[in-house]
Amino acid sequence: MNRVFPTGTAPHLPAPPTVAGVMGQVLLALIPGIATYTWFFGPGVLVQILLASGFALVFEALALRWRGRPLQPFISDGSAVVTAVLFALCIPPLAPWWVAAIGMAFAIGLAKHLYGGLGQNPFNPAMVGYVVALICIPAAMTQWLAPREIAELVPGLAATLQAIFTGALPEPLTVDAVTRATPLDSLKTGVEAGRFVIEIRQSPIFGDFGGRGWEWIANAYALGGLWLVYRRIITWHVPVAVIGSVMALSLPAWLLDPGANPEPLQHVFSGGLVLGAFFIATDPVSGCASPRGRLIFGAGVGIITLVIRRWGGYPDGVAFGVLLMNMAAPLIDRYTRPRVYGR
Amino acid sequence: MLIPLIVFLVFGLVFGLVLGWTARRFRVESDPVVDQIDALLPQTQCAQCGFPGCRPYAEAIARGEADINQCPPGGEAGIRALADLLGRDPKPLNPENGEEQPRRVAVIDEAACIGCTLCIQACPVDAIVGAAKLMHTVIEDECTGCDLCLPPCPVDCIDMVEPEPAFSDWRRPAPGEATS
Amino acid sequence: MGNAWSGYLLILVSTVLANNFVLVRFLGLCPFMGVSTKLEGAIGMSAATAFVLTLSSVSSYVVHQYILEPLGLEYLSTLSFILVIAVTVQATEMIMRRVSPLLYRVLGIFLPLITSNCAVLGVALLNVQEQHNLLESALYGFGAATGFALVLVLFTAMRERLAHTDVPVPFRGAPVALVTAGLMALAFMGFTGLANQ
Amino acid sequence: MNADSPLRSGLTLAGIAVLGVALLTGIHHLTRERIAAQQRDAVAMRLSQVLAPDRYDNDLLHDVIQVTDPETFGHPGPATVYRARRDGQPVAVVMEVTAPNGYNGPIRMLVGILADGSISGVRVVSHRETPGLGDPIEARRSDWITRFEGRSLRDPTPEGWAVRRDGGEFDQFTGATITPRAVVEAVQRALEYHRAHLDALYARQSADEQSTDE
Amino acid sequence: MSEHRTPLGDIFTEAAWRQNTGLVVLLGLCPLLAVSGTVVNGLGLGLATTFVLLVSNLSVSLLRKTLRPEIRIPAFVLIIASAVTAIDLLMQAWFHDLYGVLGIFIPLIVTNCAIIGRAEAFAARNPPMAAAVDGLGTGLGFCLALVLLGALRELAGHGTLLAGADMMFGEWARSLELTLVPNHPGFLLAILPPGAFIGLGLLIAARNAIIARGERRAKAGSPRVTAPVARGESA
Amino acid sequence: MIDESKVVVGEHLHRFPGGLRLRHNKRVACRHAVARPALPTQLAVPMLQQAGPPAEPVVDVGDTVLKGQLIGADPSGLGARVHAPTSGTIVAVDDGPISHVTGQPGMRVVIDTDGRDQWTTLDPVDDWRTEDPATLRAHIDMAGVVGLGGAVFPTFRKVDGAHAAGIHTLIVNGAECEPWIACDEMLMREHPRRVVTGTRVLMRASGADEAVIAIEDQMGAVQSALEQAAAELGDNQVRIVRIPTIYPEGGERQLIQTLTGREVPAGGLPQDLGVLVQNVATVEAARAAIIEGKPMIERHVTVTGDGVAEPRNWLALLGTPVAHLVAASGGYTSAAQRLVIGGPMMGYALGRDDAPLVKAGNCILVLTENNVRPTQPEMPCIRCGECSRVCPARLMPQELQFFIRSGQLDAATDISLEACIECGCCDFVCPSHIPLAEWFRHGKAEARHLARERAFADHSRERHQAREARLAEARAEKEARMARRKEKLGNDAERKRQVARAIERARAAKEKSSTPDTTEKDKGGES
Ligand SMILES: Cc1cc2nc3c(=O)[nH]c(=O)nc-3n(C[C@H](O)[C@H](O)[C@H](O)COP(=O)(O)O)c2cc1C
Ligand SMILES: Cc1cc2nc3c(=O)[nH]c(=O)nc-3n(C[C@H](O)[C@H](O)[C@H](O)COP(=O)(O)O)c2cc1C
Ligand SMILES: Cc1cc2nc3c(=O)[nH]c(=O)nc-3n(C[C@H](O)[C@H](O)[C@H](O)COP(=O)(O)O)c2cc1C
Ligand SMILES: Cc1cc2nc3c(=O)[nH]c(=O)nc-3n(C[C@H](O)[C@H](O)[C@H](O)CO)c2cc1C
Ligand code: SF4
Ligand code: SF4
Ligand code: SF4
Ligand code: SF4
Ligand code: FES
Repeated sequence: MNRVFPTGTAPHLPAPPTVAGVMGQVLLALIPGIATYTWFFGPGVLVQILLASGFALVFEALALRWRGRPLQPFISDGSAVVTAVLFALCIPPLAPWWVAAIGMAFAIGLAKHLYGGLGQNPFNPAMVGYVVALICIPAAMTQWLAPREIAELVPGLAATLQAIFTGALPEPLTVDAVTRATPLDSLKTGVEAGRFVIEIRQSPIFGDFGGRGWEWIANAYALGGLWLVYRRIITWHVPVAVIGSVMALSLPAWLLDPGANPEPLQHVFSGGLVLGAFFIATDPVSGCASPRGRLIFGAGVGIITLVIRRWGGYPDGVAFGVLLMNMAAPLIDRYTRPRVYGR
Repeated sequence: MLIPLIVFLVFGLVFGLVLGWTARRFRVESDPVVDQIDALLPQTQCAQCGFPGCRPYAEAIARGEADINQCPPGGEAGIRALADLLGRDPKPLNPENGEEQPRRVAVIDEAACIGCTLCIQACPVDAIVGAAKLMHTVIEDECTGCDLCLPPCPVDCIDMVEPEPAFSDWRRPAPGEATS
Repeated sequence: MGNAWSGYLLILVSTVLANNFVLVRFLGLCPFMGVSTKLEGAIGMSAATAFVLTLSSVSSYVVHQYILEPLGLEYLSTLSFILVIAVTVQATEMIMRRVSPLLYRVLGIFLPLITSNCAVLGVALLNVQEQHNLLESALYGFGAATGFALVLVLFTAMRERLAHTDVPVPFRGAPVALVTAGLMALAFMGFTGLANQ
Repeated sequence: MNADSPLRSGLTLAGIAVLGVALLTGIHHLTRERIAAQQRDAVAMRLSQVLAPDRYDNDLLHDVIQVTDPETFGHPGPATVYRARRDGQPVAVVMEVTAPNGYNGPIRMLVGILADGSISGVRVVSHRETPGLGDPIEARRSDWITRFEGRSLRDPTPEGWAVRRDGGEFDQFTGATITPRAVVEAVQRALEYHRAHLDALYARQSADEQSTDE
Repeated sequence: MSEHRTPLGDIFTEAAWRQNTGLVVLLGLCPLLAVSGTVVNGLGLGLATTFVLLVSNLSVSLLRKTLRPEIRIPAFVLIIASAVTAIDLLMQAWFHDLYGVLGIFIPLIVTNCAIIGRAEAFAARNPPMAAAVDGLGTGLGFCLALVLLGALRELAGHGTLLAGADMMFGEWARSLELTLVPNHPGFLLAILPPGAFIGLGLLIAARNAIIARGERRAKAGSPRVTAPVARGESA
Repeated sequence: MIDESKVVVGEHLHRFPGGLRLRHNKRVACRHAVARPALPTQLAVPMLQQAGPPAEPVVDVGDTVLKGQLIGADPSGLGARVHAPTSGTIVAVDDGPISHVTGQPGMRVVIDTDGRDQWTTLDPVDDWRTEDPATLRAHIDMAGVVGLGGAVFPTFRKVDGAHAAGIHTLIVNGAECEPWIACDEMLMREHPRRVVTGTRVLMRASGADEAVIAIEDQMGAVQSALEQAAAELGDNQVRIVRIPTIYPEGGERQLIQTLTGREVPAGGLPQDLGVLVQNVATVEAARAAIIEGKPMIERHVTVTGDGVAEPRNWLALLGTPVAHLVAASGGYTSAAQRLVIGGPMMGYALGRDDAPLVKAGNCILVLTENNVRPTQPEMPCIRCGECSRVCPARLMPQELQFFIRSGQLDAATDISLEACIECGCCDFVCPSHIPLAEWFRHGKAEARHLARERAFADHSRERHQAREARLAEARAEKEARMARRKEKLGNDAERKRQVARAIERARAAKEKSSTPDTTEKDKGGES
């Protein structure tokens, strides 16, 4: 007669989004960038993505086993793959295979699971992996190729695999040819050697705004990023703050002394800035939560990037900017809570 | 050879004088931290912490002579509050002092009570009313559940019971915990 | 003139960022680990350290410049510096105990331990080693304290967040805090090269 | 005396201080000589790497002059030059040279040049190049730095005094050109200075001779 | 507080292992992290620290009754600084190379929090013999931490152990150097500052894990001993 | 206090932060006119149907009662009276299911209905237009009217407080912002004159000068019905305002923000802004209480959801079993999976359907598996910030959740846990499926518990200190007495005399009775 029902807590509605869905959208949004990257630099990046994802999933599974957590929901949430892909997009496409292994060990093992895994890591795992690799094995991390338009050769798949797994470079590439100075590197060392920016930019590695090829990749990243904003996966605050602060600071410097300072667009379209602005600094876990906090976070990333590019020991500063702001995020969050209703 | 000795003799003298003077000038009498600690203790006055009441325990903590994990009625939450106040790491309750329990109140079996007033003298918060030779009662709203009235009762007529919660006192379980 | 100013700026940038006392030079680690559980405590500690550090940097400069060096007693510099520092701290402690008991409580055992904060003696010794003048010494002390305060406050805020993460059991407490400090040091490596001429 | 008197604190502290200082002064006197000797040894040890001790018979550490030439020595202050002689005849100089344009800032080195204008040895004293990229300039990381030995301004020719990528004879490292470039340039400058000031270098009075010994 | 009598052995293990300054109490971290790049550096500093601890604990204990609170710390510091300066001068004279490597961290032994901490917490309240044992234990425990961390970092960073032993023991000791991983590419992170922090974190975690496992074993072995005793049921 | 003069209600619409646009699903239940279900054979009337303490039964088993007769009194004055929904015999006064959020059983009065549905004598006011407002409010009190918008706060207390504080505008909340529920809409559609009249009555009772009836803009027909009624009644103080359909537009604070652009200050009440908010059904109940003298014994209720065969609205007696109402609506469909009292966002799930309809029950929602979230594993928060984007109170749910989970209730309170209106928006959007709103309900209860414990500790401290002081005083007095005695014994001669006299006495005693211990005792007593 009387019926008994299972109970549950409000709200009693189907829940639309899932973590895996969010991560999936991020991966989707990266596709244009990855495609453009592949066109300019060959399939190396695809191999790196696969390698890094494989390592990431293996380490994720090992860490989950060790911590005694269920495998299935966490392996399939896609966050490790996002970490892996973003890492792979930061390293040289012909970097040896163990770069991905070391990077992912630190990213997933140390930066993520030591803190309790998904959602709890204070530092951006991909950037931890990247910086560790950069510091430990700088030689492997400076092997950049020239883009399609000016390269002697864009390596094919076989050559790429050979280079990554055996270290043997395809003819006619030489070690010196692959350790090319990237645009940012040339700018930095050139300016320090007292040359003018215009002079430095005569080099064929520069394009219209940023590095040749790189500027198109950046455009593709931006496209994907805008789509993420549209899909409400990320908010506009971080990208706008990162790019805005870089522009706002480099503009006066450029106007005052165009000889020693690159123009603002050059800054934006060089290095990892656009990728960082839309995909890395927006990592929700290690970033700030409130809108104001996100603006500060983004501006911090932009400013630190510029400072390191201009005065620091590394050609680009996006990764360090992100990690340094990760450090500051809890403090920022504490002081930028929105005003609560009625207060 | 003598120069260093003289220099440091002077150093020592001067600094010693400065410190001695400061020590007298800025002497502190009482420690307001005791009040803050006391404010976080549950005031059960049960002495399970090993001190004759909450305030003595508070004083001992302030002096650094007692740890923050000795008060069972305060429980985890109490320890955490103390750790917060004092900037230390929380630690689990010291099992030597007892276990955390839900609040209980004393109930006197009115039929058995002989009116000896011993329990009244033991109760730290005057929660028992009654006069000599008359039956005694515990005022439920005042009783802290300290158990101190149990030992003196010559006829063992006092029981500790968990008071029935009112609807307004209902503690909603955390999600995932079984609903009773 | 301009050169002098950029020299001073360089001292600040170097002590705060590129050669941060805590994360790069490994000075002042005990309070860094010990007083970083509550933000209020960290801020108090930062203020106290800034005060003591600047003061001791200057006073040890004076002691070295006007007493030890003229008398050829450099070998006693460690002894005299630490004496000066200990007395400063002790006096500060007694005064603070009276003036701000809560701050005193929050700083706990760490206030007397400022004496044994390596950063304080480290600043004094490094000032001598790098032959700083009076103003440079003061700046060096102040910069070191600022660098200390910066990372201490950031670290504390991070640790407060760590309090509710699911850290694997063996790593709870000090180990994960140390790993966090390590990752902070990693991030600070981004500043290498900042303070080179 | 009042037990609470500041004077008592002062006396106790002074007592301990005096005790400690007496002890230390004793140790200081015992060790002073040895420490000085050790410090000399350490410098001599470093110098011996760029100039074998059996080539000269004078006291290198005391036959020293300070020269100021920012162009050559890479920094505005005075640079130290040690002079080696055998039987009073000039044998070699060892110069403290700084390459200001390393990747991460100045690289300080010792360059030993024989009187005939060839190099007896080069060693890096301190640098901040990227570990793993720029640090093969250290002798314990690679033998790159030893390849300067025996070279002079004639060998190789002026065009050859550059890294391979710039058309010279010296190898760069994988992924790092700037560091070796800076070192090669600095060594070349030192050689040129030596050629230009050969006589003056040996002739000038050393600092030790100028100031009377204590 | 009171001068109770604890067996000296207990004092020693308490100081050296259970309350190990480097791994448990987390004092003296600066030298621990700064000079643990290699085993030999760690050993050198560790022994120097042990000497200072021994001397300072002993003297503080001897003087404990004469010192008034307001000058206690300055007095301790004076004693410690004297001991440190002594060893500083001696090392400069006889271990000059090692001294050059350890640099500023020799004078900084003065401010090793562990030393003044022991002086305050133990030596000032205990008789000389106990204080000396405590000093020795604390020092050797600290030494242990330094050597362990040094070994970890040296091995990971260079693939060697005991490199530079000649700085301490003279020329013959060059042969002590073990190259465990030949042609080690050099894992720089271990040697750089981040590696020091992370290495110590891993070391402490390992210690925690070992102890936890020991406790679990003990528990599994004798369940009755640790069964909670029912409480609160008044008769 | 806030300057009320600047508060203008309903001229311009404003936007509250956050919120959700949900599919409202209301049409299904509006196809039939509101009717009364058949009288059930038994009604179980809970004593706790309002915020505040439970009512106390004033009838006994075996009593017969008439419809509208008082069966539960409110001695504390903090709750509300309860009346018999129909005539019949009391068969039980005991603990049983009471459809309370806590899910706990509670006291109820069970009536066997006699089918006659016979009213007791009613006591309406003669003319509300001339009657003293205090009398009007007293009628609300006597009728046991409570807010029907969800919180079931006793209306008398609310109106009385508002009157005392002096308000200018009555806001009638017809937003009904939760999906599925349609009973307020049906009420306004079918009885617009009653709603407008009720509004005017309540204006008089609360001292408001004007009134705004707020309805959601998806309720097309309702506006014209209400406007026509207002015109017919010759009323120009009651305005009808359409507000956007955004959940939780009907929340009191959100509604006020929409209509005035102002926020009710934290810890304050709407009357601080000079307004009073009442649900439309409450307004109608107040009208019935005053004009018809009828106590609150029935309410409009929507029975709907994909788990019900024929969704519709009823005017049902309180105490009617839920099962009875569902059966009247065609019974469950085969897919029925969850039984909810209230809307899908804030309602609570019932474990069994023999529970009675209560004053808070605006909706009986039967959901199917497709309607509720599948039992997905809860993932850790990824701090995506979506929850704070939709929170109408501008809270940071992710942080609140961290604090509550780790037991840091003070920290949660510091970041305004109390400001959470438990609307469930954050919960709905969370990709990690964390039951946020449920955590907040739990956290609020724990925080209240903690506050109670602290208050009790403070109280105990006072008692303890008072006792210590008393004992100290007693001791001091005793000592003083002793001292005085000593004083008296002070001089030597006196003492000798005393001692001599004592010996004398002892000897005398010894002579009287030869038992030696008496002496012993005496000695002890004297020394
Ligand atoms: C993190 C980082 C550190 C570097 N450190 C050095 C260095 O210490 N010395 C150096 O010569 N080049 C260093 N480089 C490489 C230069 O940036 C530049 O790529 C190279 O010197 C010039 O390229 P090339 O050798 O192909 O001409 C570094 C590059 C990176 C990314
Ligand atoms: C004078 C006065 C006092 C009130 N006191 C309370 C109170 O103590 N607690 C409470 O929940 N609501 C109180 N209310 C009612 C609230 O303002 C609010 O209408 C009620 O909580 C229902 O709101 P809700 O359905 O939006 O939750 C009071 C109202 C008035 C006019
Ligand atoms: C999230 C939320 C949504 C609400 N939605 C409505 C609503 O749609 N209609 C309504 O009348 N009351 C709603 N309420 C209750 C109102 O806040 C308020 O309590 C009520 O209008 C006061 O009137 P009452 O005392 O007559 O119930 C809601 C409350 C909350 C917290
Ligand atoms: C918008 C967005 C950006 C992300 N960016 C990063 C990133 O930069 N690095 C990374 O390791 N993971 C990133 N993730 C994935 C995920 O948040 C990350 O693995 C967590 O830090 C793991 O706890 C991102 C996820 C999203 C939704
Ligand atoms: S144990 Fe008892 S007496 Fe001691 S502090 Fe706690 S409640 Fe007070
Ligand atoms: S009645 Fe008994 S249990 Fe209650 S407070 Fe008094 S002594 Fe304690
Ligand atoms: S919506 Fe869920 S996952 Fe996102 S921040 Fe809020 S609680 Fe965390
Ligand atoms: S339930 Fe509370 S925290 Fe969540 S959205 Fe609603 S008001 Fe905000
Ligand atoms: S050793 Fe403790 S602060 Fe340095």
